Amino acid sequence: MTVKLMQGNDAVGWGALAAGCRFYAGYPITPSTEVAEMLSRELPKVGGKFIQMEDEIASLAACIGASVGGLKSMTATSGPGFSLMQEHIGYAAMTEVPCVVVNVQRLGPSTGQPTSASQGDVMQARWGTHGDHPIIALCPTSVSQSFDLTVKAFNFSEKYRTPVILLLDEVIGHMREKFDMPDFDAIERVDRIATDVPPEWYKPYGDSLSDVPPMANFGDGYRYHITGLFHDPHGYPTQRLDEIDPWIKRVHRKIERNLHDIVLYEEDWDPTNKTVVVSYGASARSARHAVKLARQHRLKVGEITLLTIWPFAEEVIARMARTARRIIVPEMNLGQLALEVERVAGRSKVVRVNRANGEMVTPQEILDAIEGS
Amino acid sequence: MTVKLMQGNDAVGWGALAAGCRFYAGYPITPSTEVAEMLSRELPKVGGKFIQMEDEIASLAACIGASVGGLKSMTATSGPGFSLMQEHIGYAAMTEVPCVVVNVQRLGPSTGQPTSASQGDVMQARWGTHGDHPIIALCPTSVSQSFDLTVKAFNFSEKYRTPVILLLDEVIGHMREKFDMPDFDAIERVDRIATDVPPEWYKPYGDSLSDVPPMANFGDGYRYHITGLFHDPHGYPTQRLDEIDPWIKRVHRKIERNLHDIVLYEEDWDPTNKTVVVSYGASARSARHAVKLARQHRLKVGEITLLTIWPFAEEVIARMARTARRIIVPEMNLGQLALEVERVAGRSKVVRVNRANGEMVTPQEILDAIEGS
Amino acid sequence: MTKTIQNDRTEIRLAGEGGQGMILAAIILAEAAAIYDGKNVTQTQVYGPEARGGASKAEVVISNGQIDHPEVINADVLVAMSQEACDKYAGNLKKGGLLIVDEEKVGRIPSNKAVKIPITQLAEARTGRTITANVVALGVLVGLTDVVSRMSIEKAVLARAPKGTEDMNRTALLAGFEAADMVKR
Amino acid sequence: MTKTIQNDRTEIRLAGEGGQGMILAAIILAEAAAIYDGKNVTQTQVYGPEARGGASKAEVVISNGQIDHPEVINADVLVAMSQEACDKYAGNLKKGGLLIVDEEKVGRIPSNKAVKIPITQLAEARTGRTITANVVALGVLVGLTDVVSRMSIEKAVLARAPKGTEDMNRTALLAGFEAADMVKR
Amino acid sequence: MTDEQVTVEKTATPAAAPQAKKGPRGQVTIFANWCKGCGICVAFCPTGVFALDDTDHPVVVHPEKCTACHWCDTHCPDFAIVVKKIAP
Amino acid sequence: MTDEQVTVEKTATPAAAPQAKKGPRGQVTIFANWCKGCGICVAFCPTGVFALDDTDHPVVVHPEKCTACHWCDTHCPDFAIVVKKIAP
Amino acid sequence: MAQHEEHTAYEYLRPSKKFPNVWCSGCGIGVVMSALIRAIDNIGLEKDNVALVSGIGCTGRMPVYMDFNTMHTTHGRALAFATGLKIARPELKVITIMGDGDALAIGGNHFIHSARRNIGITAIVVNNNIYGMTGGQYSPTTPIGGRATTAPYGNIEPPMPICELAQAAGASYVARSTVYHAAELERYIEQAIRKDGFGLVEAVSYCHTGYGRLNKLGTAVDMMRALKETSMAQAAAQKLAPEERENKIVRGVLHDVERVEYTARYQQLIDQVQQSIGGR
Amino acid sequence: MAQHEEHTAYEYLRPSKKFPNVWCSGCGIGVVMSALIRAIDNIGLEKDNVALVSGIGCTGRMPVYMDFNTMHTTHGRALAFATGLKIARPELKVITIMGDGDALAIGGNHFIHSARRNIGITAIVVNNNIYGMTGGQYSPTTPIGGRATTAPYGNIEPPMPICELAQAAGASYVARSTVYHAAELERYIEQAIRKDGFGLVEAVSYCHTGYGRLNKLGTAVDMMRALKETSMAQAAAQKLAPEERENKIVRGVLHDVERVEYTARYQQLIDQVQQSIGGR
Ligand SMILES: Cc1ncc(C[n+]2csc(CCOP(=O)(O)OP(=O)(O)O)c2C)c(N)n1
Ligand SMILES: Cc1ncc(C[n+]2csc(CCOP(=O)(O)OP(=O)(O)O)c2C)c(N)n1
Ligand code: SF4
Ligand code: SF4
Ligand code: SF4
Ligand code: SF4
Ligand code: SF4
Ligand code: SF4
Ligand SMILES: [Mg+2]
Ligand SMILES: [Mg+2]
Repeated sequence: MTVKLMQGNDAVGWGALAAGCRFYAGYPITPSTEVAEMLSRELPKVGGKFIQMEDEIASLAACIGASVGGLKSMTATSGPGFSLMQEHIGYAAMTEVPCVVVNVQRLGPSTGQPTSASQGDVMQARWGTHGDHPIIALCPTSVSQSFDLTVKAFNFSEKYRTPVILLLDEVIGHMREKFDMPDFDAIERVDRIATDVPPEWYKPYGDSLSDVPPMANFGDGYRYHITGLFHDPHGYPTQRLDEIDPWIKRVHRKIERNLHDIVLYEEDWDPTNKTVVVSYGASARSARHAVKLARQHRLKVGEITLLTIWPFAEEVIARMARTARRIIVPEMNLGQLALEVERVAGRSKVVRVNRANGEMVTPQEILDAIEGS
Repeated sequence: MTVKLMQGNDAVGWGALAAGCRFYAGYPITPSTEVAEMLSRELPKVGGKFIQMEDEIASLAACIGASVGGLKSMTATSGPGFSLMQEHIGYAAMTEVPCVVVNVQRLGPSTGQPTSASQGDVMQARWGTHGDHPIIALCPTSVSQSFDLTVKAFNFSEKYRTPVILLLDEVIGHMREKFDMPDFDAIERVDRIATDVPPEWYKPYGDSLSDVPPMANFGDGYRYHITGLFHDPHGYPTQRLDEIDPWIKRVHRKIERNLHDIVLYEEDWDPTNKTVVVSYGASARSARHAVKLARQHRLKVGEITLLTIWPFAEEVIARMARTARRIIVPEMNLGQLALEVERVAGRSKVVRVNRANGEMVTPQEILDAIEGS
Repeated sequence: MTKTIQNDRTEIRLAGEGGQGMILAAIILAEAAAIYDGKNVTQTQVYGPEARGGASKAEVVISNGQIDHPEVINADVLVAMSQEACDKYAGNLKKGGLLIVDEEKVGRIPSNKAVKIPITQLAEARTGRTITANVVALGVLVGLTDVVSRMSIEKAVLARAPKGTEDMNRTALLAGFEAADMVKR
Repeated sequence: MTKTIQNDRTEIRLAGEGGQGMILAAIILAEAAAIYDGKNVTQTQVYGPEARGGASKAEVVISNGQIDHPEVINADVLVAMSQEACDKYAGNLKKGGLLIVDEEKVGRIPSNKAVKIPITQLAEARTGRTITANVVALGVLVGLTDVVSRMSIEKAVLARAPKGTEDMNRTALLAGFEAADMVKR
Repeated sequence: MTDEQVTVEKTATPAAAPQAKKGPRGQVTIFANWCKGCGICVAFCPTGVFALDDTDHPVVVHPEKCTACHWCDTHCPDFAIVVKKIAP
Repeated sequence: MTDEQVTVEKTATPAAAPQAKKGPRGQVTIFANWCKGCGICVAFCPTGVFALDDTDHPVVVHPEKCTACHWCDTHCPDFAIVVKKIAP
Repeated sequence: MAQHEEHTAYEYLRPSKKFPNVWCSGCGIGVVMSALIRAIDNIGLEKDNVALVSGIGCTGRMPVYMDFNTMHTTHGRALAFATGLKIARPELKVITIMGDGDALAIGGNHFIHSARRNIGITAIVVNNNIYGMTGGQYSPTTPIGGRATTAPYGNIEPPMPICELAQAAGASYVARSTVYHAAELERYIEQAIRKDGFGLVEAVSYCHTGYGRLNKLGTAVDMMRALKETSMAQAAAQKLAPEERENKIVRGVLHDVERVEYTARYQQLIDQVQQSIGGR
Repeated sequence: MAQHEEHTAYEYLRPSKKFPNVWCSGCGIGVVMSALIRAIDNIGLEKDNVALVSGIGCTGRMPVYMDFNTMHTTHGRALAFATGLKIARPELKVITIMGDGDALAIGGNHFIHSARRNIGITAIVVNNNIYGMTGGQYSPTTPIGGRATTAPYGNIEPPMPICELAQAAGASYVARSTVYHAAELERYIEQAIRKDGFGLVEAVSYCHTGYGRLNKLGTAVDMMRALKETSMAQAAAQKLAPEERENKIVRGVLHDVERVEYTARYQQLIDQVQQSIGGR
């Protein structure tokens, strides 16, 4: 029997193992610690490595280092640790080193309320580090989706040579649900594109058809240079605009060209729905509950659940906003993704339903907003 | 003769001294280092203290500690250091300890191009730390405004018990302009509201008419507790929703109620202007140049320069957007504040003019956008 | 008591002091429902400060259909193992919902329909250990409500019982069943 | 050369290798304009990697009115103290703009209107030190353009001269003036 | 930092010079376009093999004195000197 | 953590007990509602002044044996014991 | 609180609703708090002139109970905050209270730099060999072989020698004792507070809930007893062979020298600068 | 490059457009690079099996010139990146190259924890007593009284003893030499690389552009000469009185012990765990 009762955090750990994660470096922090505990136990069994570093800065650094060495790598943290990781998220984006950063969100700001739930780090996941950079952030709504999106996170990370952030919230991280462990061999696993040119020809940051240059691992005979400075196709520092501009364009393009692959969402609406609820993470659970209740009351309400938070699902929201009059955005924060929804909502009215006190938004609050039309 | 040729970074230092800054802790980083160098020389002359800490995390921590001890405090950094300071920006917001954080923006992400200019940390200034929190960020467009807004930053910080971010860019920080040093005694200087109740009655986080509770300094006979956890009016940790919710509301309200005081901008537009340029920092200089050229060409173009970046000047932009058809937003990034403009622009079209390669946006590029109508 | 299951969704809240094992009880109940009865289930809890503190409440939602909102909205069943827990959560009980209290620990009871059973005392008397009170409570709860089958809850309890304590835990569970049957009668 | 001042805005670029003191020259020129001539001025530069490297170019914009865009858009004047600098920036010179090159250092000159003066050589010859070349260049520039008055530039140079080097710097400046006057004639 | 770089070598072979001392001897080469003219080799060569030219760059003036002690090529911060031991 | 907190004190005065030993003596008070029943005082009191009651909380059973050594009140992690030296 | 007046501590506890404290029954952190209060009382410091600064952790919760100027900062950064406070207010006695993770893992850099600067701060590290607050992960002081929730097969990282590190970095005063030796601990804390420069006291404690349970070390009482049995005074320890000493907790004042304190040195700098500009 | 083949270094330099290097004329960093290359050549390591990891600073620019697997990370974090790389690839020789600020200011925590873990990384710290790259601010190793752009009245913070700190934290191998003593430096670096555990080499250098100019210490040649004059071998230093020793740079292998290396220990753990699950 493979059906188990499992916490979201554990499912993240199993998803990582299924995706081929073989390195974890982290620093404990509530409510993410179960991810570390689980992997400290399981990684050695598959020959993987687990280390607790001296802090979160070092944790993400070690992940990047290990990834350069060829191991799929992950760290997990929560708000305070996520703030500390920001410099290295930017480094990973700049150097295009795959890695997965899990942030199980707790109530902030600051130490806040460590055991309470929140979706307060949504904008931080996009903008927490300095400078313009592309990023992918995924956000599961259930235990089994925590597994699935962890696998996706690794796959996107390797496929696009980019850091990927997996944003859980404390509700999903600590919730237990039925989980049917899939056969790992049946799971689609994407590995980084290896290079097939001889070492002399290899350009770690060269142009490529896909905009994602192949990545060689240190120790595999391709000696090259990695730097957080702007660099040329060989990885060497450059101050030339004719090398900087193409880099900037390419790393943004590699994400933008692939929005169809990256932007995951679930939709259940049609153009007759004058009200549509847009949500993600634990709030999506409340939203669905509320939408079902509303439909029982014969209200025509649509629903979009964003699984990919960043890049923002502009296209579907804009499309929906052409017909919907009101867009309801429930969030466990003071209104973060709602800002993006407002940006692309055109003339539709955006109604925010917020809680930033550690509790879930209730279905009733969402229902009230739906009915308030 | 008090007229001098001065760099923006130096003007920040003088502004700090004029505002009453008596503590600086920092860690050197290009292109902000001149602020530290200047204050290491000048602070001891006025009995103030300067220290170089072991890193940026410690630097902001020391500033907060010194502010709790009663000294107006400042640190200055650039992108990588600003990323490292995020946890403590949240701590200062949570504990309502005044302090000023200067970020002289350089080209990112990551190490990027240390000596090149950028406005790439605009969104980070708002969203860089975890959890919802209020923040104020100011952005000067000239050397003398660097002085003025530094004074403002300290005044806002003390008046509203909040961290204030002063966002320069490398152009303004390193540019030299004519500067007429004002008489410090003539400068409006706001000090934190002292308490006048006896120590037994003092509530460091109590309600107050202004939403800003008086702040006692450690060592002045008011013994109280400061914590980054959610806290009750006495400063003691609490998990009670009926204490958490009012806190969240109050700290946001103290800013929102005072937008008229906090949101600074310069405007030069009228409802007949179908095109308006919205800009800030060094880009505002290019924008003004372009607008003058356009007006020479008899184009009717308006102009808004934001001096306060956060909170965002929603009100004026929305008002302007009711009449303007096109809003041009030049930025030295890939489009950050433009997102906010788009959010409130209603039906107006937002045209972004971006450079994220370390160079200024040129007047010609903006002019092209204006003419492209 | 199956009429408390509305919309095919049963909401159960187990509340007490840290150390009484209420989270574990909720997990076992959830496992009984999910693994042995094949239902859908969500199990959540509230922790004290950081991970170290004990939980004050744990929740289980059981359904044959999809469970959306994962937390208890209005409990169908509340098991209160302390006065504070009863005071705090009884008000949230659904109209007609079931309140089970540990008779010794809860003096003020806000409903005269509550089922009062000396759970901890029973645990002590039948197994010699008060720490089995959570399992006795599970017995009472399942005995009264059949939210999961008795066989499933037994399997779930035994699967979680540390080696050598299987008998003790089975005894505790049966004590709960018996107490429930007494009430029903 | 005042006709190069368009829109009441004169844009001057000083370019060379790190170590030639071009930033300092720009600062002195800016000070002459701002402090002694009472004009508005913006002075900017490009640094090498981090702060340590020398600058490759420094710019001064001078105007009686407000200066908006602070950098050179199309230079009215370019002083090129190295071949690389000349190659890189000459193209940006305004039509009819003034190009001043250090004759020894710049072999390939893209314009036959350029003013060629052996600036470094003059410095060496007149002051015995090549490091005064930047001041000689200032003398040439001001001598040819009058963007600031000769008195002002002299004051500005002397205010920046380390103690004991005032005479040497005045000599260098005068050498520049003279060279300019020779060209004008 | 241009793309093309012409390497200018100044090699001085002591063979041409009178051989005064015993022990190992060296052939010293300075690669002028890597040399930044710091003067370290000139200052520290124990036997005074180098002197500064008028652009303040080192030249080998006493090739015959080189003992192949390798001080200069291990200390040149710019890898601009090579000393080759000459079989006596 | 309720707002009101009734302090229950259990003081035992050794005066009532036979005085066997010399040296300083102590009056021991346990504040029951701060005491968490860790048993440290019981385990380490050198003269066996305490015993555990049936709720596993300490009680003073041999007040007369207290030598006012202050081990217990300096080691109680909850400030729940006060020992007062009694003038002999 | 009126009934409690005889206990030295009560005068220094906050007259609020915070008791009983958050710590597990029998946790040694309370013993350190008690020793700290007695040390402050022995010196006779004014409450207004004492500032306690902590990071995050079980130990970090200590200041909230005490009626001084108290600050509960971020994880690992207590000394950095304290540095700013001490510089702003050199007349305050600034005391930091940190866990082993707080002080030595995430906070290790501030630890060595505060020691190096010899700034007048007293640093108390409650070393329970584990991250207590987050539920028992291994810390930089967990012994090799010790089990933790993140070292399910036993820890393989050598422990950080807290005292030796502080001494190497430049602390003026370094001492180690245990919560079993509460009177000695009190004395060392008192000496450290009296010291002008940076003073470190390592208070060896235990976490029976986390480390103890995972390693089958028994109750708080058992772990308290173990501190008695496995520790020894420095003088005695020096007579042991190095291998024997390895497994012992060596108690004593390990380092005590006179060096100029940082804020005093900075005041000299200010005086000198002001004099020289006054004299222009 | 063809003309240059006689220099050992040329084989290891990148065949690219990077020369002359970015450093100021006469900077000692190049001397360290030269010594490092010879050390690697002496051991005969395959270039593919060597990884160089640096932070940010003038020193941090070193790896880009060398034809190994090279990584220029963030300021202060080289050892943390290197730790991940070494664990992922224990067979690589991982060498970190750091400035004094990089390794000891912002990077101090990773420094002591890498030493504590005794992970098989060679750490080379080029100590020029200043933040060179940013233009001469004081660093944690600037001498008391030394002037810097942020210490215009002279530095008042005592310098961090790099070697003593590494030793206290647990490094296996600790040595110090200077760029004047290039052959000795080469030998120590070679020994450190050969060592299984964490090996630290402090390479005392100078920054004439920053520190030298501000303190009127002359040219690179003058500062090179000063290293000769103010340093002495450990054996000789031990004969001096402690006060005399204070102002001397003591050269030598200061610490050299055998301890199990971290990644080897982790491999044991994996083997043990896999055996035990295989055996179920
Ligand atoms: C930046 C950051 N990282 C991690 C945490 C989570 N955290 C809280 S306390 C703690 C460790 C506590 O261990 P220690 O410092 O030894 O104190 P103890 O609880 O053992 O007294 C950790 C990792 C945090 N609050 N902030
Ligand atoms: C997070 C961060 N803070 C600050 C800097 C700026 N910075 C670059 S190099 C450097 C110090 C360099 O000193 P050191 O490490 O001693 O190396 P050196 O240049 O002297 O070789 C600093 C502070 C940075 N790049 N990143
Ligand atoms: S040491 Fe090298 S760089 Fe310096 S002068 Fe001699 S050859 Fe040139
Ligand atoms: S090898 Fe020795 S003797 Fe020969 S040139 Fe070099 S330093 Fe002088
Ligand atoms: S030591 Fe204190 S808390 Fe523990 S049992 Fe004794 S009185 Fe109670
Ligand atoms: S003071 Fe000493 S003898 Fe008296 S009760 Fe306490 S521990 Fe026992
Ligand atoms: S978890 Fe450990 S350290 Fe924390 S209070 Fe409990 S026993 Fe003490
Ligand atoms: S600034 Fe100093 S450390 Fe940097 S290259 Fe120049 S001399 Fe060397
Ligand atoms: Mg601990
Ligand atoms: Mg340095």
